[in-house]
Amino acid sequence: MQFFFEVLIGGLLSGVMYSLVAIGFVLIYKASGVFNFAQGAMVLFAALTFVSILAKGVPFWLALLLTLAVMVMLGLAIERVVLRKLVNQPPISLFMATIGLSFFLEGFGQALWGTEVHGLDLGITDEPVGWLLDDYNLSISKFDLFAAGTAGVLVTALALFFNRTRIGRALRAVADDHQAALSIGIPLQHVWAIVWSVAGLVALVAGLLWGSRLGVQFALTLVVLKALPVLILGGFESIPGAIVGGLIVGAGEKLAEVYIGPFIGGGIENWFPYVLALAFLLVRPEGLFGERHIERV
Amino acid sequence: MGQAIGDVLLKVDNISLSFGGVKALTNISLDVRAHEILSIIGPNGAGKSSMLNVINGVYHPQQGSITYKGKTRALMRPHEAARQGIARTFQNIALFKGMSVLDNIMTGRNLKMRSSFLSQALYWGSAQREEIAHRLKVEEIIDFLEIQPIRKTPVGRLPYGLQKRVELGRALAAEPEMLLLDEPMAGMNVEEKQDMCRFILDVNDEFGTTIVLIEHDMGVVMDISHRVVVLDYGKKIGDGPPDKVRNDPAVIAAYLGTTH
Amino acid sequence: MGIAENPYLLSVNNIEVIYNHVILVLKGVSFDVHEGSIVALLGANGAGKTTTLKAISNLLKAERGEVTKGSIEFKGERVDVMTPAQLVGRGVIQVMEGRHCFPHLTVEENLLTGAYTNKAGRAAIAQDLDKVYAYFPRLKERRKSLAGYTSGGEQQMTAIGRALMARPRMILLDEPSMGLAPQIVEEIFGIVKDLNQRERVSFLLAEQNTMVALRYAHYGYILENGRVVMDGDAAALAANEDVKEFYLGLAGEGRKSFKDVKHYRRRKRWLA
Amino acid sequence: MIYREAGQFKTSYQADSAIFPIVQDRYALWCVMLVAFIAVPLWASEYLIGSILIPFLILSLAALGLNILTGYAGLLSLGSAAFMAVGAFAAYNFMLRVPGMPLLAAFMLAGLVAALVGMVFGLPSLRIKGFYLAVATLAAQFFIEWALTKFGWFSNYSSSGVISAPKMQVFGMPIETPQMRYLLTLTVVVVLTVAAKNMIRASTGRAWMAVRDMDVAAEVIGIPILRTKLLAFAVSSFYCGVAGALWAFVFLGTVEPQAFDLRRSFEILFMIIIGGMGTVLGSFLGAAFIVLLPILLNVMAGWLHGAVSSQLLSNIEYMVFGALIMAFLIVEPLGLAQLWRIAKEKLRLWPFPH
Amino acid sequence: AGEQFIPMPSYRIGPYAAGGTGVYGGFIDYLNYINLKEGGVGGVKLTYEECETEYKVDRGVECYDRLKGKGPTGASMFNFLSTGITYAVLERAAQDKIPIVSIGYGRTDASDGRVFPWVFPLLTNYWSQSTTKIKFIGQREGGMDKLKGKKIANLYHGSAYGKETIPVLEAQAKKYGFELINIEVPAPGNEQQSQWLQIRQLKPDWVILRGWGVMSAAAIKAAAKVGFPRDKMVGVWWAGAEDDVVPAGGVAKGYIAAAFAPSGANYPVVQDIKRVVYEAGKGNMQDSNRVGHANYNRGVVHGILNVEAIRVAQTKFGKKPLTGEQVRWGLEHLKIDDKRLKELGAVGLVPPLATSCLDHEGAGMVRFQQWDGTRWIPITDWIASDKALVRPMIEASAAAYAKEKGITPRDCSKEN
Ligand SMILES: Nc1ncnc2c1ncn2[C@@H]1O[C@H](COP(=O)(O)OP(=O)(O)OP(=O)(O)O)[C@@H](O)[C@H]1O
Ligand SMILES: Nc1ncnc2c1ncn2[C@@H]1O[C@H](COP(=O)(O)OP(=O)(O)OP(=O)(O)O)[C@@H](O)[C@H]1O
Ligand SMILES: CC(C)C[C@H](N)C(=O)O
Ligand SMILES: [Mg+2]
Ligand SMILES: [Mg+2]
Repeated sequence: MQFFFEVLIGGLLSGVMYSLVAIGFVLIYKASGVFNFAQGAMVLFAALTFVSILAKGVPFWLALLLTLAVMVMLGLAIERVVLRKLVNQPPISLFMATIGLSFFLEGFGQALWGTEVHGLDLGITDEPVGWLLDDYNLSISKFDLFAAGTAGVLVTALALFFNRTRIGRALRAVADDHQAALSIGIPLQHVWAIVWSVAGLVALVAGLLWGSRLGVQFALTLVVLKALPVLILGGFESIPGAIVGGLIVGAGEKLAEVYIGPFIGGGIENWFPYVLALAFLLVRPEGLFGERHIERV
Repeated sequence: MGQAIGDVLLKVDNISLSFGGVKALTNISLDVRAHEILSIIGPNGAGKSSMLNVINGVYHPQQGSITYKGKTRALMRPHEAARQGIARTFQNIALFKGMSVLDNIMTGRNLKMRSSFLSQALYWGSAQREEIAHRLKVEEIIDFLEIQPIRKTPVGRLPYGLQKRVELGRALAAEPEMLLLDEPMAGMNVEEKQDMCRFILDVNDEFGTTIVLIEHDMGVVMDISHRVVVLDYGKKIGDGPPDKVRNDPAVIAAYLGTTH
Repeated sequence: MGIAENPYLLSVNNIEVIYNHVILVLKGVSFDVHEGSIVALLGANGAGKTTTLKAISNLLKAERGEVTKGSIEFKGERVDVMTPAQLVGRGVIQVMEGRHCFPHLTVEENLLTGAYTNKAGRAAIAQDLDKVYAYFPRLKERRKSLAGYTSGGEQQMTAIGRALMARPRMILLDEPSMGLAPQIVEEIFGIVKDLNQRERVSFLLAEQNTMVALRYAHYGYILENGRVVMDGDAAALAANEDVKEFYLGLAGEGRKSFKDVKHYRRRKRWLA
Repeated sequence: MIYREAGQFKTSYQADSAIFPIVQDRYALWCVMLVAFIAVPLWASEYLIGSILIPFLILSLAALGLNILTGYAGLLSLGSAAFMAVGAFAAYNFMLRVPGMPLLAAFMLAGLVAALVGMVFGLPSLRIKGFYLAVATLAAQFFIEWALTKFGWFSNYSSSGVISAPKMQVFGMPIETPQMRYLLTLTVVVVLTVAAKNMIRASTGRAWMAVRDMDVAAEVIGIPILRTKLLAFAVSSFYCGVAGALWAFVFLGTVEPQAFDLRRSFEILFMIIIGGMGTVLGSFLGAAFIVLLPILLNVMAGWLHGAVSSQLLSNIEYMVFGALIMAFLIVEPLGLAQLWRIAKEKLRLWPFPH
Repeated sequence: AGEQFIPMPSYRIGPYAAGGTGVYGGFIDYLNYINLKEGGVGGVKLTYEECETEYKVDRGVECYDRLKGKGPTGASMFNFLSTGITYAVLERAAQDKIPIVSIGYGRTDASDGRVFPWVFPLLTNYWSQSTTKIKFIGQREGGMDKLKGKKIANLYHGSAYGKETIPVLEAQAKKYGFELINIEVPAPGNEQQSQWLQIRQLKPDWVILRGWGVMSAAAIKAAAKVGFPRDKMVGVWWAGAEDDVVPAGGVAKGYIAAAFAPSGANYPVVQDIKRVVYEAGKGNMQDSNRVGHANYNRGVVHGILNVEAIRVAQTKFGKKPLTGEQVRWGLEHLKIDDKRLKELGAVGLVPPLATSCLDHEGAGMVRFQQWDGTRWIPITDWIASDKALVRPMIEASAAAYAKEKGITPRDCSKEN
């Protein structure tokens, strides 16, 4: 039983790590109806920028600030150079543009900062919480708890920002119909610039946490694969959905790997979350908290 | 008039339909007779479009029954309705945007096409013959609707009015027995409305197609329908020949305002 | 009334519009809207009315359309350098053809998005909302429904109401009457007149319902095939024989029944 | 005014529904075919044939398959590489386990197996739409990759998981030289492309497009939605399957499941978006863009050899590639095929501006 | 006189760029070093051209075709640093008569030179290396007999590469009586929570890490998280570079990995490269701090073996640009003993080796090194593989291949 809880809690906590990446997707999807393929590249780019600035001897907080500034500038540049020209185009075209963007960022980041792999130490050890381990023999990582806390704060802040300000409503309007949003004076360019900057911030947070776990290296872009089922399960438009989806995916895949895996040969974590998400979708085709697809004639 | 108005072709009985708290239709009964032109009128949100959606199975009423060609059922299914000869156009144009006018109208005939997809892949024998036979039929419709010059244009580029015409063409391609038209003349000027009326009358006249029409232009409704049904807030408040309906005080109060 | 002496609010000078680099739609269109006037833009399907309005509101770019010649000025300022949002900021708003509500927002949220540029504060916005509900009681009943699930007419009302929420100085109305029940059409034009007279809002309206449009407009232009073929005071246009026949459906004495239209008709004189 | 259709009158609907109704297009196509079937094998270098044209053709075929599903039937798929894998491993096992199995028959059967698998994963498409549907196909992607690695039977218990193609022959002709391999690929691709064109212009294709553009309306017209979607999945997977078999047998000669990973699926998706969704030509143009451009950039980078550090150069290649994708989309969001169409339209009007 | 062309199908972008830039950097530096110091090999200047493969098989094949004909005599030999590409060009290379050198990876049964005359998995193949890991563990436990009853977990990458050593480990488990637990990590391996919870549950004595890319660092991190001692983890050489442990940070201290070319900048040859190449400003590494790192040294070893093969071949064919076929002879007659290693300044960096028609592996030896938190420290001398176990398996596999492909193996007694 103790092992079960360990797996369950561990799973829930790693799920939160997936959510951190998924939130970045949600933001951009909410604001433009576009699936941002470049989110992984942004995570890499942010982390790479941060460690490289740090390596130049800049103090931690200043480096964080500088990186944030870089991400905001990146968001502005993306809006200006790419998105602005693609208003009102089919989502698939915008999707493709983000693919181009991801190639560009991957090349740019590594051209700028090099290909070597960096370690990143945030000062929080990835070790079990002592008293839990001693008293209950439960191995729960401090780092995971920290990550969960960070994700919680991020989600709350974003949810407040988007639900309490008129920007939130404007975002949903933009995602529904670019042209109509333009027609009533929603400045699409500002909205997009803001959202991409915030997505850059989220990428930075995800990049720091994942980077300190995996090291800052190209493989950071691959964490996206873990975020996709989360996104689908939670619903593309919902920030809380990203969290709940993450918890379900995290717990589900770990339990499955440990308890089902041995019977079919193990290593099922790659496809299991997708099958899980698929099962959910058959019941709710728009994910847990996603918007209903309106189809009328 | 070409064909005399016949027996009841479609009968809806005591239909109720609601969405969450919104009652779109409440206890509606009405019948449609073969070869007639029946108009449904009523204020916005009265449930007119919903009625059409119930008839051809897009909406499933919570209560009531539908009798079509003598067969009674609780609800219709869209493809079944199509197979039984019910075709329609939509209030918000529902053309296939990525396809040309010709292809859109050709899809109207898909139901009648038989060749297997393998023979289509080879484009050999029956597939080719069938394609050409149906194309001939579609060209007749194109001629009838006077849209020859735009045959190959993608429908997304067409002005609104022409799109409505193409949609009518697609419905006609199925050679329906019953045609449901949802505001076919919205957004048209008088001249274009005249054209549309002519098409509707001709179809009714030559092929004896039964027509159920939703329209807000009272001039059109009163001129071309045999019978008018009035809905208000999901209830039926009037049913009869145009002249009777036009002077019905309840209808005037709810919808017409002044007599037209 | 002397509207013709008012200064120009909007002037469109000889514009040409091309879609997708190849499709030439407007072939030199010019007209003016005086401050405080209602101008009707009439014409058959595909004449270019919508294109003209979008050229003004700068929504054309989003459709890969481009004004390749001529100029558009609003209060003497060139419009082509402005974004649609800036134009809305200057009081020009367009109600797009074909409703274009935000389907996943409720009716009320749709209306509130219209107030995005309105800096007047919450109370003022609430007041405006009440005003719109007073114009369209039907919307008040349906305010909690997702716009995507409302009827065609309800969506049209939402779209118009949404534009009013921006407190515009000039409204570009594209086919406002489409899909609306007759008494609502009258009401909408009543609102137009009301706003025009009381708040001096100017209107440029593209409308197929010529009869109603000419009843309320001061001045009208008729567009055919991307060109202005006729213009004049509304009353004068309404009296024109051709307009009577082709746009009002009146032939000689009174209205001709839709049942009796001939299969072969006389072609428009100016097209011959 | 070289390119125009004036004066070309069609006297039958058959002529009008031909694949290329305009004469100049037909001539151009015949020229391309002549070059492809005769000039290339005679004169092109082995490098061009063996490592540029063959993979280009095979990926075009896969892109065509995906285009049928995504471009024509509107069903987004991120699992096309998995279906290629199914095709490759199915062909391998047919050749291995059925004595005397003819190569082309093995390819066909491999395609059919892939089609079957595709249909299974296509079932959820009735309920799940858009980007959400991508999940079903991602499940296919990861599950198939996993299964092929997991169960040794598929690779005949090869210790490295890599399968390698047997000696190939078609109608008694050995397929060994790059030229022969090229001609085999070309023939398969041309035949399947013509078949695709035929399906698309017939009722099947119209049903797909109708479902894509508005499935509620399609249903009202009487198009059976599920059957249409499943057929799209089947045909698409068939094409991908055959492409996978060609990839394993004719191009590489060996293959492992990882060759058909998610990256490959994305690559194929990029091809159809860049090339143009819902156009056959787009599949080829897109494949050319995605396959050839990086190679071209790499060759060009080679000229700078020594001047710039090779690491920087590789990264710049990537950046340029990404930037070009974005640039093309900004110029024409509907893809290269649309760009081509517009160019033709301009040419038709030329020398008059409009 | 003349130029000897060595193609460089490198990968400097993508998930594995860190390895690619290090190895090809060291490789290219060594070639330049020979050119600068000796004016080439026997007066023949070494030239190269890079081609970006992105570690993709199809791009690799394209690079092969693009580069195979360059230089006056064509490509001398190909080093792809990718098993997948090596497989894909196997038959082409035999046809084109160009040797494929795969140091430490590639097709294991190609060690049997009778069936695979054109392929050279030099130094060690995967199976040999796997046996040395068990030998190493035995050493640590104080004798192979102490392995009895021990539990060894094999944590492997969820790919064919990862699974490849399972049969060998199973054979050894039987032979030595230890319990083998196979645990798969789904690719790419950035999440290993459940695997390590299982390990915590099962409490193995040792964990063999058959990692690749990001999986290795993630494994070390996860081990720390569940408190599994890092000095009981033995990685494959692909999991034994700085780039594999640095990302794990401090917790990687104590982790052990195999190496056919250990890390360290103190080998005379590396020092010499620094002096000759870098001081002349001709270094290939963007970051010269990485000179002497594991990946870099692997590249230097590639350079040494490639150059030695050419040198040997020149003794037979003369000091002129050689064809691939001639270089192949050199590869098959490599004899690098301690004396030669000393001359090369590579004692301890490269194991002594001798290739032959029968044996294309040549050595089969690896060393083990341990991460001390900042550097890799060699902790063993060269450990030989269990040839008696591996060789028959190789021959069986090669024979099966020969049968499938209809190849008649060479008769090595007739070769000179
Ligand atoms: N799918 C649906 N979900 C929720 N409510 C719906 C749905 N369809 C229709 N309604 C509601 O039912 C009522 C009737 O709608 P319907 O579309 O039938 O009206 P209508 O008479 O066609 O009006 P109009 O003339 O404006 O088109 C409306 O209030 C509408 O909001
Ligand atoms: N996005 C577009 N791309 C290409 N052509 C277009 C586009 N939008 C409109 N057109 C073409 O421009 C012409 C004018 O269209 P417009 O919509 O301006 O006409 P309209 O007068 O508003 O007609 P309606 O009364 O039907 O609304 C039409 O022929 C139409 O086909
Ligand atoms: C706007 C909607 C009420 C239109 C409806 N979908 C129809 O039947 O045409
Ligand atoms: Mg309606
Ligand atoms: Mg219009």
